[in-house]
Amino acid sequence: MNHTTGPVAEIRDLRVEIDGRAIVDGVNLRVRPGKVTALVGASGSGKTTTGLALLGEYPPGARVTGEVHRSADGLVGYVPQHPAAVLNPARRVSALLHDIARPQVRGLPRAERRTAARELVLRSLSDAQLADGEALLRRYPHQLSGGQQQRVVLAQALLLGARIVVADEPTTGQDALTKSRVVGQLAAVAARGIAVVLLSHDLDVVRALADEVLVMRAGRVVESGPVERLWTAPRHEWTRRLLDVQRAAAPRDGTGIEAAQPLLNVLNLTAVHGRTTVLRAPHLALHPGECLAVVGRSGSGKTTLARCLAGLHRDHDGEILLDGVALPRSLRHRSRTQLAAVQYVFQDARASFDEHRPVLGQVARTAVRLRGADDRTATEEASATLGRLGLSDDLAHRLPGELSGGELQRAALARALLARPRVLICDEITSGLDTVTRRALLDLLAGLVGDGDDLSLVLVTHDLDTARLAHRIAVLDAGELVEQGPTGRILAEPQHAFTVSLMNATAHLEAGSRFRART
Amino acid sequence: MSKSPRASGLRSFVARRLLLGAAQTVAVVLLVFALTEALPGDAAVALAGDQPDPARIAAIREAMDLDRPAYERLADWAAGLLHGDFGTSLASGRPVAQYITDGFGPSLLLAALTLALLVPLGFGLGVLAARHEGRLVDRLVSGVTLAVYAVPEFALGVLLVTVFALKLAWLPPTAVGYGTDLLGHPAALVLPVLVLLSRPVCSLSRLVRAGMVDALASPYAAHARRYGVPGARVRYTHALPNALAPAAQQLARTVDWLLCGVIVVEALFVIPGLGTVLLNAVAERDVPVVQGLAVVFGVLTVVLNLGADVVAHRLTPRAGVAA
Amino acid sequence: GGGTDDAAEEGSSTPKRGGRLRAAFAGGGASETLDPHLANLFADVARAKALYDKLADYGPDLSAQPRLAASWESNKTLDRWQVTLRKAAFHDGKLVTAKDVLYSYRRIADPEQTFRAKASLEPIDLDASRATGDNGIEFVLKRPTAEFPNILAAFGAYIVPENAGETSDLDTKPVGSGPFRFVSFAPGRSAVFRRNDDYWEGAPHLDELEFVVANEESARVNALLGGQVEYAHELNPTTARAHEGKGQIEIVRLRNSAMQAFCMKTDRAPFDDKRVREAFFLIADRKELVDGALSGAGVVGNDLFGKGYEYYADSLPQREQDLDKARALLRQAGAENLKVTLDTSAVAAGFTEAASIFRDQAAKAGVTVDVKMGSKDSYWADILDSGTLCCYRSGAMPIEAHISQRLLTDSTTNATKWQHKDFDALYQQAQSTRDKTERAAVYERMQRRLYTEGGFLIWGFADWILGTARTVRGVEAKAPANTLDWARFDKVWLA
Amino acid sequence: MTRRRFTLGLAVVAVPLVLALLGPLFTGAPGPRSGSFTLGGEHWLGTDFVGRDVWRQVLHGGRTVVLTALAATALAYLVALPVGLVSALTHVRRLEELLMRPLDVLLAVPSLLLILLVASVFSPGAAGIALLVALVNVPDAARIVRAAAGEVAARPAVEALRMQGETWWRIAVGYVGRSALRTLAADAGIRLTGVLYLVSTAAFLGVGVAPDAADWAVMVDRNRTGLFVQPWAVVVPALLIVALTTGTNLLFDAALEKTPRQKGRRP
Ligand SMILES: Nc1ncnc2c1ncn2[C@@H]1O[C@H](COP(=O)(O)OP(=O)(O)OP(=O)(O)O)[C@@H](O)[C@H]1O
Ligand SMILES: Nc1ncnc2c1ncn2[C@@H]1O[C@H](COP(=O)(O)OP(=O)(O)OP(=O)(O)O)[C@@H](O)[C@H]1O
Ligand SMILES: [Mg+2]
Ligand SMILES: [Mg+2]
Repeated sequence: MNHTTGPVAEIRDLRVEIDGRAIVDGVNLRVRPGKVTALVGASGSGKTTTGLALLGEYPPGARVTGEVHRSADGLVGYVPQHPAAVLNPARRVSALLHDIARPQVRGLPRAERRTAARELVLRSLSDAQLADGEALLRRYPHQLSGGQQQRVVLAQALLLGARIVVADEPTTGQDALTKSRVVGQLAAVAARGIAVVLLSHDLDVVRALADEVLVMRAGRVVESGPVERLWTAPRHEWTRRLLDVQRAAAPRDGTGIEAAQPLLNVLNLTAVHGRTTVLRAPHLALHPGECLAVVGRSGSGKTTLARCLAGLHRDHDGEILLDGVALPRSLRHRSRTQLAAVQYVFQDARASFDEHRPVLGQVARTAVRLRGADDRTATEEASATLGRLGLSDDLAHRLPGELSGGELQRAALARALLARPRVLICDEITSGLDTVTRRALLDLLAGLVGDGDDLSLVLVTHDLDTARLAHRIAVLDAGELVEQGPTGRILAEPQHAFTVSLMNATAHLEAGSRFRART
Repeated sequence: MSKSPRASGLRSFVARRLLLGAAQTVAVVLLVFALTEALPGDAAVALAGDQPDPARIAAIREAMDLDRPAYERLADWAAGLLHGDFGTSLASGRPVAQYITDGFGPSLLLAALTLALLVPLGFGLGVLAARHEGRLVDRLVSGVTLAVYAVPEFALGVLLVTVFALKLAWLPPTAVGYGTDLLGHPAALVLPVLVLLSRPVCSLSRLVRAGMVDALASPYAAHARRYGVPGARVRYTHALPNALAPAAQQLARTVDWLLCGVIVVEALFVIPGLGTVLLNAVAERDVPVVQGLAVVFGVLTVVLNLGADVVAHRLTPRAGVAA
Repeated sequence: GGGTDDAAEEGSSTPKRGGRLRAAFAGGGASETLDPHLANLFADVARAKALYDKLADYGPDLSAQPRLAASWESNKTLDRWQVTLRKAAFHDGKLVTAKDVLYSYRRIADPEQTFRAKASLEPIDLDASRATGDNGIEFVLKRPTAEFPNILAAFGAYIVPENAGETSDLDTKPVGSGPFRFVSFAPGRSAVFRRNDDYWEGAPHLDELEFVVANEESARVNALLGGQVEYAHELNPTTARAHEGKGQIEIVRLRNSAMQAFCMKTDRAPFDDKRVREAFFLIADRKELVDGALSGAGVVGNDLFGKGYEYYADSLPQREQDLDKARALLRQAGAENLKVTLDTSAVAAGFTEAASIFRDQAAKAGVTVDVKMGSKDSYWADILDSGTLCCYRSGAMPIEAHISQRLLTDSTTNATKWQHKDFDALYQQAQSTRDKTERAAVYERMQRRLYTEGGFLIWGFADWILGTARTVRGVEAKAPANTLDWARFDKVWLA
Repeated sequence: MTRRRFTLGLAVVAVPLVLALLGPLFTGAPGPRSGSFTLGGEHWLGTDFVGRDVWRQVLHGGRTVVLTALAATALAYLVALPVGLVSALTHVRRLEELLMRPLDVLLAVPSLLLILLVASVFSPGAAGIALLVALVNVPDAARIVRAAAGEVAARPAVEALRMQGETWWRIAVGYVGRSALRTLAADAGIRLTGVLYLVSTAAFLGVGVAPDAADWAVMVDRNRTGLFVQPWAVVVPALLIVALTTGTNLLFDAALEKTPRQKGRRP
């Protein structure tokens, strides 16, 4: 390591206070060129706030003390936790990228600018692991899958050519294959001498990428140091817990469940966007008390499948039967019982909340509307459920904009749970959670499934670790349902070539191999 | 591949709306016809004026064919329309098409000029106010445009004429005697266009401001700024499109209003436009002329509304994909 | 106003030849025509007057003055009239002949057509009338008509060349005998005429005359102030007040131009009781009406038409407001707490104002007047037969014409429903009386009757207000609207 | 800052409002008329076109303006809001067309003409005029609501609300309407002014309010001829209207202004 290079940015004794409550307190951070500095820690511990401080941005109404220095003048690349929000809904992907490419080709003769800019844009797309860039360029952000949106934002950051890139959960929405490539790309970025600040829950990614790690908890940095040291000899109790829970829960045993009548039966499902077919699922069944994981690469149609089940994607053919009765295609035509029976937790939690009303009220409405509870009971129940998910009352009374990414995800889950659903579809609900919280949450879900009140779970996930919780796994590739079977078998002896590659990639990342080219 | 469905969706959307538009135009004509027919008095009474000798009115009625049932006259007129014949005026016996073409020129000119200024001004002021939301500039822009909006056109017109035409003698006070050749006297157009601008500028800029305040505060605008996209570009190409849909509707209405009935301005400045023709025709109960104009306005409205809807459709690509 | 007299004085200095005068009138929009027999609006009449002549026209007191007719002579029984034409030529050089006159009158009277002057020509038996040589015509009348010259001066009775309107288009190639020749015409916008050097009364002073149409009063004023026109017809009293004597423009007030009245239908309750009618006469505070509704631009009326005109009965005492007497009369008639509806409309200046002022005046006498706004396009037809009380207005016309059109049993526009055989008989008597003073006495009797129990509550006579540029001379200030010297541009010149 | 703005709007709007609501209480019997458009004498704002005291007319003329204009605007929105929101929220194209296209027919007839025609045919009273004026404003307002709500209605938040079985009203008004509030408020504020003059123009054309009514907008219109002889009869009511509409709009602005974004003090 080259220690002679001075930091390009530095935070000294940063304290961000809102309503007298410190959400970041006494944080020190040095960002060096060519190095990857990672912030890990519990959900809501202040990572995003610290990251934004590097950009000179603070939550509205915050009182800030301490110092933030950026020696590198110019721009800072930023990949936010919720990429959808920063993608202008009225502009095509190409416009969004060209805006950034344009200043960089300003030096060229006028005639060459267009092609040069286009080249840059296409390169950035492929750097961000978006194949088929040409086609994507013509789309609007809402026509992309969650992971694709995230990579478009990453492409923007790469295109910017900044000396610092702050990446907030850049891999949450990505499957293992893509994730490993994104990690590789970030490593390459660092190798170019750019300082990368990585905010992530994904310890595999952190381990693979980071030079320096800061562990945060409740706004404070509890421990920091080189990645190797931290992993081998964590000093703080919290760090140890965070790293510990890595491996857990063996594959579930799904025997016996298959025998029962399927709760949800999907027959000959094909879903289209416009004229493109993005999903083909000839047969898929979910039994009472069963947990089904849906895995697949980003953009493979997982969300589309989930939305079909939830009645949010009308453009589909085929049948979805609940208890043998066909569910109306659109949730507008579903009865309250049907609505309550199938609940969906959105991939983008932030976008699924009404930004003008406190979270608690919004969560409680489910019980009022779908179960006929009165306001008071509903609120109490909501607050209890949120509490079980680790969200205090104080948090629950805030507006969605004032919650961290992981906190919102849990609130969204609580909102669905309050319907006492029979089928709960969770779209990447653990992506924004630290290992500790994730574990707790998954345990809670597992408990609900096991409780025998016939809750069945559909877990849409990239995280094989999470998928391990399921009884069965279904694998999607480019819209095709390529394989499904008991978790144990799929994990141990995948049959389809695609599944095999997915497993390998995961193993690769987990092995913690360093992507970074060492200087 | 992914473009074609959208594009063809748009095409079929436009085609369907144009078809619907034909039906709408028919409805407009029927509505206007029914209302004009239901008005007290008819062309004969109007022509008789303050000499309402009943025998004479009856004679005029007969001479104008008004003694035939209304539906027959409508049917005849409609049959003529299919051949592109708008019919002839009851009051003068001249072809209605001539009325329309004569009135259209000045109206179109005024509308075009006003629009050419309105769009940059309305959007510019709206954006400016939104940019400085809550600050002096915003208050100034909002206050002034609102105050101007609350002043009726004739009052503003009288004021401008008094100051610029009569006191300072910079501009001619009216377009009297210029006939349809308004382009030959550009100075005569300044005041009418200013008066015409006064109200739409306010309504447009208020709507733009409202949309822009939200759009400028959005994360995507912040992101663009963060990435060094120049301020003007953020405002006009990032935020504005998201604020535009209601403003486009307003703009379509304004064009409509400009072409159809800026009666006050036409009267005040003696510009023989469509509004004047329309009012006269109604006063004279000249049903064929009123119907002819109804066709023109109907078609115009359909096209403009369609335009506004297409703009909205393009600017909010996500709309309509909800479950 | 003071300006008027100055203008009149300067008017007597030597005229200057040349120049172009632009005159702004309220017009009829794209439906306007140059056919003089279709003339309906003031703008039509002014244009017709520039291009054509009538056999006679009205003087300032609304008595007929010879024009194309050099003289007229009646037989003893007043039912045959010999008219001699003066030597005058049309713009194409042909002389005006008896044939042209008969053609014009027959065109107007054509039963297939609906020309406005048709009713005025009704007393003439055109089939029996004939030419007595090139410039003599013998008119045969259906009944004795002492005021026959009034017919020759009737609104719209212009003389066009024989076959005009059939072989040639009156809009694009009008040929008249008037002081100006046709140059161009755009309906609803402008008409340009040029001096007729061969005009029988002497060529006009102006080289060119342009009529422009501006319907909005403020537009006419602004155009005048801004030097875009030199003559603006029909201005508001308030405008006149604002500019009178300020030196920018000249204001000309044509006195006694428009009679302002309320019309009571004498054939139905409550106005079928003459005590109620008289009570209403006494309710009106005429001064307040003139000041309020006419902005003071006019004089009070005395419930008689034609103040200042020939035969006007000015010996009758001026009626004043007398609320006590009005109340007493109403009580006698058993019409206490009377409620009436007053029809009005924005059809003429001052109507709505007059209505609301009268409403307040009536309230003081315990009468509730409910003002009802009607459509202005069909107002005149609406009030003819329906309603009981309405606002009314009339332009200048001879008193005889007023009576024959509005106050006889078979009058076509009898808005007060004044139908009395004895009154009709008096009219016939007047028409058969050759001697003018005798005739005047009969008219006076008729007017006395109307004064005490008629249906017209004539509260005022409005001035007709014109504005001219300071350079304009020769505008006659003593000609009520519609008379010969009103809108007469051949006598006007630019200083 | 927002507070100050609020106070400013309140102050501006208070003058016309207080005059409108309390004015009629402070006028005695009408005095005698004077000539039209006179200045001075016992009339400290002069007289109007029929010689009435302008100040008295001003005191009397606010209520009708404020009430009819507010009623007509409110009424227009009462219809336009559901129509616009339904068509933004529905996915049944035909329903949307069914709601919006007939309204386009009304749009194609210039509003003044429509009022003139309908009013002369049916001769409605003051309430009828408010209704009519509201009616001509509906299509326009509905289109703006539809346009403003279009994008919001497609947001995931709406899907989430549907998923909760939320009532249509809560979704439409509580969320979609709320998110488009700023635009709708701007439109409503502007519309209020337009409505005001539409009512007065209708009065001038002989429908609705009496043409000589003590009504600020009617006063402005009817006294215009005397603008140069006796300006107060136009200027005072016009200023009151300006104050009313400007104040209302400023209040809207202040109410909707974002909570002050005191950017955290940069270290
Ligand atoms: N605008 C705000 N107002 C009040 N509290 C806020 C605001 N923004 C964030 N917070 C709180 O500050 C804390 C830190 O938030 P931050 O977003 O930095 O967390 P994080 O570490 O990124 O969490 P996650 O991993 O869940 O994204 C959270 O408890 C959050 O609720
Ligand atoms: N509105 C749309 N129009 C066109 N294509 C779309 C649209 N929405 C999604 N797609 C495409 O459909 C495919 C499936 O999308 P989907 O959101 O189901 O993917 P996913 O498996 O959930 O991906 P991720 O893991 O990244 O969230 C993607 O290729 C995406 O680009
Ligand atoms: Mg975060
Ligand atoms: Mg997805």
